[in-house]
Amino acid sequence: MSHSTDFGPDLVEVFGPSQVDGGPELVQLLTPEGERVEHPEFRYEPTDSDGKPIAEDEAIRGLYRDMVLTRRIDTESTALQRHGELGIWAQLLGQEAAQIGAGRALRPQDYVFPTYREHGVAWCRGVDPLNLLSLFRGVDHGGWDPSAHNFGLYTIVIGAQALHATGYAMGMQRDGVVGTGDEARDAAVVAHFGDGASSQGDVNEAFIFAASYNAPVVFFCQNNQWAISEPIERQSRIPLYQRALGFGFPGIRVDGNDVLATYAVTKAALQRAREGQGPTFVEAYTYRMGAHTTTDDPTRYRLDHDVERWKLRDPIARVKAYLARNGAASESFFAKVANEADELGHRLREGCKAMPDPSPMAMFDQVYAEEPPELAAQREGFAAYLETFDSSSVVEPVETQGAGR
Amino acid sequence: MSHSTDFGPDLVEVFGPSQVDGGPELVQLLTPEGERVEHPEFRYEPTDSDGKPIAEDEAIRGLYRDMVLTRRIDTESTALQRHGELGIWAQLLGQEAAQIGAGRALRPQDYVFPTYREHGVAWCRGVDPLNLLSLFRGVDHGGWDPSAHNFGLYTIVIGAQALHATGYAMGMQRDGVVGTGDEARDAAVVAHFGDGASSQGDVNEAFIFAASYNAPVVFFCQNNQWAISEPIERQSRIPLYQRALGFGFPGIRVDGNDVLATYAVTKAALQRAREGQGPTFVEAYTYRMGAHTTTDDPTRYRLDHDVERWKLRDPIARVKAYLARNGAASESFFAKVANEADELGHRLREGCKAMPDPSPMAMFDQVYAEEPPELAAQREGFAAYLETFDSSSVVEPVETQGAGR
Amino acid sequence: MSTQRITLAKGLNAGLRKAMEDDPKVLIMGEDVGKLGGVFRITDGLQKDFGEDRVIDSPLAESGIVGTAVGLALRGYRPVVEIQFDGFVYPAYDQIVCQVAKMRFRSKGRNPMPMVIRIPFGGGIGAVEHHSESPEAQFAHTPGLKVVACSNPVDGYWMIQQAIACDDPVIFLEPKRQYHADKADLDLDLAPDPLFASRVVRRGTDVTVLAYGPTVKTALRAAEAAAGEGRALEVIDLRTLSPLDMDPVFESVRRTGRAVVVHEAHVNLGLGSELSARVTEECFYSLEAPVLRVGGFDTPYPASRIEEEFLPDLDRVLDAVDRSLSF
Amino acid sequence: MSTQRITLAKGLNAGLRKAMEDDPKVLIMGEDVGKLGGVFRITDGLQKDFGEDRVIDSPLAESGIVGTAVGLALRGYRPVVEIQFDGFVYPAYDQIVCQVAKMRFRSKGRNPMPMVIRIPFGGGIGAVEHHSESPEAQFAHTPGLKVVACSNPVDGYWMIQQAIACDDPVIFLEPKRQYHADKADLDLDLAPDPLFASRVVRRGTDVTVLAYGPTVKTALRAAEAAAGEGRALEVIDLRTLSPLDMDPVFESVRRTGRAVVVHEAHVNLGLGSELSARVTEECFYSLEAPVLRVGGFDTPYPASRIEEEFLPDLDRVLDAVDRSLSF
Ligand SMILES: Cc1ncc(C[n+]2csc(CCOP(=O)(O)OP(=O)(O)O)c2C)c(N)n1
Ligand SMILES: Cc1ncc(C[n+]2csc(CCOP(=O)(O)OP(=O)(O)O)c2C)c(N)n1
Ligand SMILES: [Mg+2]
Ligand SMILES: [Mg+2]
Repeated sequence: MSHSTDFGPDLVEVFGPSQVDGGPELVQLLTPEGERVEHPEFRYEPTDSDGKPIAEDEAIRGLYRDMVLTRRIDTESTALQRHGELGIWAQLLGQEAAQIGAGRALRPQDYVFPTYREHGVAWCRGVDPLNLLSLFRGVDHGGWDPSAHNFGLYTIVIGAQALHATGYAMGMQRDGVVGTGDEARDAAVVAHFGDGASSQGDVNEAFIFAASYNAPVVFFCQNNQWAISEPIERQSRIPLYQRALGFGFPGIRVDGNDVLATYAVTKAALQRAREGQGPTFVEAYTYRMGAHTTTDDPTRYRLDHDVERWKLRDPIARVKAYLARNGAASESFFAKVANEADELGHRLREGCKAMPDPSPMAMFDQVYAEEPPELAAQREGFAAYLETFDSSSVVEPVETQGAGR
Repeated sequence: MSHSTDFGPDLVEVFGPSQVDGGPELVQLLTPEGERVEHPEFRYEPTDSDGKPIAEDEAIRGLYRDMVLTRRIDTESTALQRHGELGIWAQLLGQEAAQIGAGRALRPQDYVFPTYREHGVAWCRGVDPLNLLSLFRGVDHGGWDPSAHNFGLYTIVIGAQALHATGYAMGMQRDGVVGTGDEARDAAVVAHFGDGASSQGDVNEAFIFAASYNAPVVFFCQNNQWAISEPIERQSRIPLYQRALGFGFPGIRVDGNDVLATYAVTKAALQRAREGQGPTFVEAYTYRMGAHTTTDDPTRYRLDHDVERWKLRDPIARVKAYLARNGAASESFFAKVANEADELGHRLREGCKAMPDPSPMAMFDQVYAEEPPELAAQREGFAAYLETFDSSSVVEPVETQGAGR
Repeated sequence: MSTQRITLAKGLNAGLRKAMEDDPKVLIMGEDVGKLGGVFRITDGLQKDFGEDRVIDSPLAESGIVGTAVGLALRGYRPVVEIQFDGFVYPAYDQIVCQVAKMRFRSKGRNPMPMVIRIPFGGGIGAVEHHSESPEAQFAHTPGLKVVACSNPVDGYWMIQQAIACDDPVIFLEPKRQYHADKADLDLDLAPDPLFASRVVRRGTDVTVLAYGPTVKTALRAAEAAAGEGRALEVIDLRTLSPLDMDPVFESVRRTGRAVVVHEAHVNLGLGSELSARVTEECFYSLEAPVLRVGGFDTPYPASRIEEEFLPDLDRVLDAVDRSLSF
Repeated sequence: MSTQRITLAKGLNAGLRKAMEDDPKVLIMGEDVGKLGGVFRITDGLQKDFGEDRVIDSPLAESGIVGTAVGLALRGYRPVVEIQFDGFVYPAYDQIVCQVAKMRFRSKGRNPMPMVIRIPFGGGIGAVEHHSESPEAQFAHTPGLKVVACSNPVDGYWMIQQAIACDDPVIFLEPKRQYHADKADLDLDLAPDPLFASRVVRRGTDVTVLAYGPTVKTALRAAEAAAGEGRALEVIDLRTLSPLDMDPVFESVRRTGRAVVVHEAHVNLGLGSELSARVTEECFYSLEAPVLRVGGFDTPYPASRIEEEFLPDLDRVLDAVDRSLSF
């Protein structure tokens, strides 16, 4: 045999301990200690959602507030699940910066395809958190109007939405809202998914379609290191952002616990897409601090020690440290935000408990635009059947005192 | 906005005219003119199937013979289809070197998962070409015994076999026949597929599983530039071999019309797999000289001019030129091979025409290991039903005079 | 004169063209639908006339095609997806069953999913494996989808337009064996039947034969042959498989007292089982015999040299008619 | 004493363990089946005891799992695949329907496909979308696959072992709502029923109720309630959905003259349609009423707050029994 078996690097070991802190390629603008750092390619240059520059500290205070409120949505919902008010809840603890950074980089005309965990992005898009709760409570499959917020419904089948996002972006191309040079018009799409999802055929096909048509879509992957109990190493043996290279578009790994960096990188990727330069893969390197969902028990498969280490990289703490250390926010600002969070918590608790159950008859609604006679007959038959019981308590929406079904 | 939108190369244009001859990364050991060239990493070092070195010219004569006979299988089958003896035929014209190079690099213990076009590999594995014809004639779904040849059945659903190959390779790992250092024992798998197939979720998932488990599988992609009417640019905007980089294993582009280079590269990749170093992606850069199948009309979608240019890169002509120019084969050798090809052609024609139709009752066979009573009843019912006709002409296998059904 | 003699392939092609002219939001997507015009040439010439943005050659990935079509539909387009052969729809199954079918429901009507998924289906063309399947039952079982099958050139022309105009996702089955077979007169002045309606295509009094797609022709030929023996079969072209349009069926069976269903799909859990169940529920006291089913056997589709034995043919239909009459 | 009181989850876990002990070729594959023991803990402890080579945590890709399982089966292994929830089997649909189901047939028996695909199925656990589906009809329609559903802990223990020992691919449906519900006595000295056999679980004379998986319990509770009103329902646990074991069903319906089928899957083209068709074909003159079907409505599975209204319950079964008796 010739020497030629060693024609490639042995990549099995590439994904090793060096990756624990994200590796050298990690884009970071704010350290875990709350210190601003420079990056040769990305700068934090905040704008409002129409692209007008805003003052840095004001913007960072806004991001802080977003993250605190998002975390409150999360902890409150977790508590509501514990109290039997929600059937399940998918926690985002630890991923606030990734989501707020990505969410605040959007323009109104952009469109977002979330997974089931993008509560922070939903927040940025103006979706009432109660609309998220209704899904996890089992009241509906998603309560908001996607086109009112340019924020699609949560998608539970892993990876399916990556293709929807790509198709939607192809639609934008056909609508002539890509690469026109008109900032108020040019639009792009963000597809959210997780590290586990990167293994699904659909996600990889989305890369292919997006590359083939040069579609204006940002693939925003929150690598929170876990797909339920499976570590990222099961899905990829090299840093995940490099997946994009195989499909011919750029991939970037950003510190997903750094809201400034995530904002900057996502914004650049979106801008690139809007300008007609095609797709980008953004790997937001972060950590799922909580369980997969409220029904999961992560102590079965991961070490406390890991979680503890990631606590030191908390996305909110570092922004607070920055704001405090630089006198960019006063105590009263922090108190006000804390207060707001309490109010939000209260609203969620009350709103959730007061949420009426749907009418059983709702299951017959919107199956079709044009209801077939056979389904109409089932609807009528069931209504008549319900009539044979005490109809007042079943057919009409009722307020319940808990989700203890 | 910062400068950061240009954080990646604009890759849209990467796959451009520079790729027409395979680009600089193409591994080549024999030029279209039949001249041997050196490559820094790969050398042509022929061995027999047990790994024992054999004389170069003898080996190259063998490859020449393989390619000529494979081409004859192809042209003869195309003719048989034209005469109504086959329902359809998938032509390999132009891909002989890719297939023979890959096929001859195998050891007996290796296993191959083909598409529907790997007639040359089948040849190397000792599959009787008549067994291929029975499939395209509609007599069965594949007539050979996969385990007798370590050559799986043709797979028609694009890409499905890439996963089978990966799973089979995982089985080899579990059987302890990978990386033992025993050359006679260590084994690997080859998964064949086309450029179009590279877009299927299954193929990309196969990359993921193979990388994740470091499975001993060589992904051998014949990039013949076309997926029916769609050019490679629709599937990838960068050279296809680079796909592997995104999954963390090596990719190599080899001149698929150069049998020596294909042999050398495949062998190295197989060796790497057998030694436990995991998967490799080999892109055999070639061209589908014929139609997609005999029912296709390529004049609808491609230029004669392209085909003409590729004729100059004919895989057989260059080996013949090499052998002749260097006195490595005599006129009588070429005549003998031509003669063998004629004999093979004759055998195929006669064998195909003499092929009996299956009994209609065969459709009830081997649906299950344990036939359920309801299927047994259908079988019996149908047999009885056939009895009501002139049973002699229907139930028993009959020889037919053409495929004109 | 508005009458032309056309094949099914031509009818579909003309219908697609008309739909694209009528509505700029209509897109065609699929493998080889562009320059090649599809392997069956159903989209012939459309890319040339409507451009690559509206007739989209896709990468070779069915889930990708349907999944991006979902996105396009969310953006307000009306994608018409071509699946190259019945046997290749399965990689897209998840997108069809979990996304296309449920999008409207899940979104409380806010995200309609007007999409047509065209599938050349059925056997009899001497093809290799996976090119002759009949997957309709799997889609008909899925709420949120509508499933129709055309059987002739005129229906092909109208039904494809109606399907595209429909705001619900429609699985549109085309009997590939008929594409280039019989011609029929398309008279543009004749108003078409509604899309979701079955149609009595031959009147009769003895046995009701239910068919769709490729087996309508088989049923009609059987009726012809039976007539020679003095038996009057009524043949119904179901046309819509989900929802089923049962009223004409019930009406017929109440008259004949007997029904035979003919499809190429496997008998077990094929459309015939649902038709049998419903006819029995509704016409219990009218039935002189159980509904009998003639279909593909419960084996994988066999090699093409024996496919005609697998497929229901005139003789097997007549055999079932006999069994029904002598029950 | 060889008797233990176990849940369905425990029965399956013990059965899997036994199968792995008995045959070193048995492998378990799926998402989270290793350290976590599966989201329902059915594979709890198995990776610890049999190692990572035999209990394989897979990348998050169902087609990949089943597709590599095909390869492992070709190499002589007996993979037992866990699909995490019913609604996530569809990405693997192509591999199951086109490869797993057809491999033996295509290869003339040379490539057997001994594989078990375990699917927790059905609703009633208050879950979000896609976690409560009943996809059995789609698999039962596919020749080459066998489909079974267990309904109780003892069957769970035996049936999973029998399915693994079976040389045909088996879709193995587990009523997830029962996993941790009722316990039952597993007596290892009692020989199990064969895998492909239905079983009369309650004797009765008035109406035959056919159920499987989660609805067996519903049917038994309905029978209990009906008994209070003086009606004797016979309940059959079908256990095997493909092939169906019809003889006990025919025998029963010939006695009762009436049948009601109960499943969670959508009524349209659900198992009930096939059962209705066959019972009517076979017991035509014994039937006093058409076979009635109680199932999930022909709507997508609704939000969990109203899922109990979607699912057949005791009242709807009794309602159908009433309608059958008063037909
Ligand atoms: C097709 C499919 N398979 C399996 C599941 C079950 N499941 C839900 S979440 C999850 C893990 C997802 O991991 P990742 O993509 O990393 O996202 P994360 O949950 O970490 O945000 C799995 C396996 C699913 N929802 N869809
Ligand atoms: C899943 C699937 N979709 C579509 C087809 C129809 N089809 C057969 S071959 C082919 C093109 C394949 O192209 P490529 O992978 O490049 O292989 P080649 O034919 O060029 O060898 C297509 C689309 C198929 N067989 N399977
Ligand atoms: Mg994750
Ligand atoms: Mg090709």
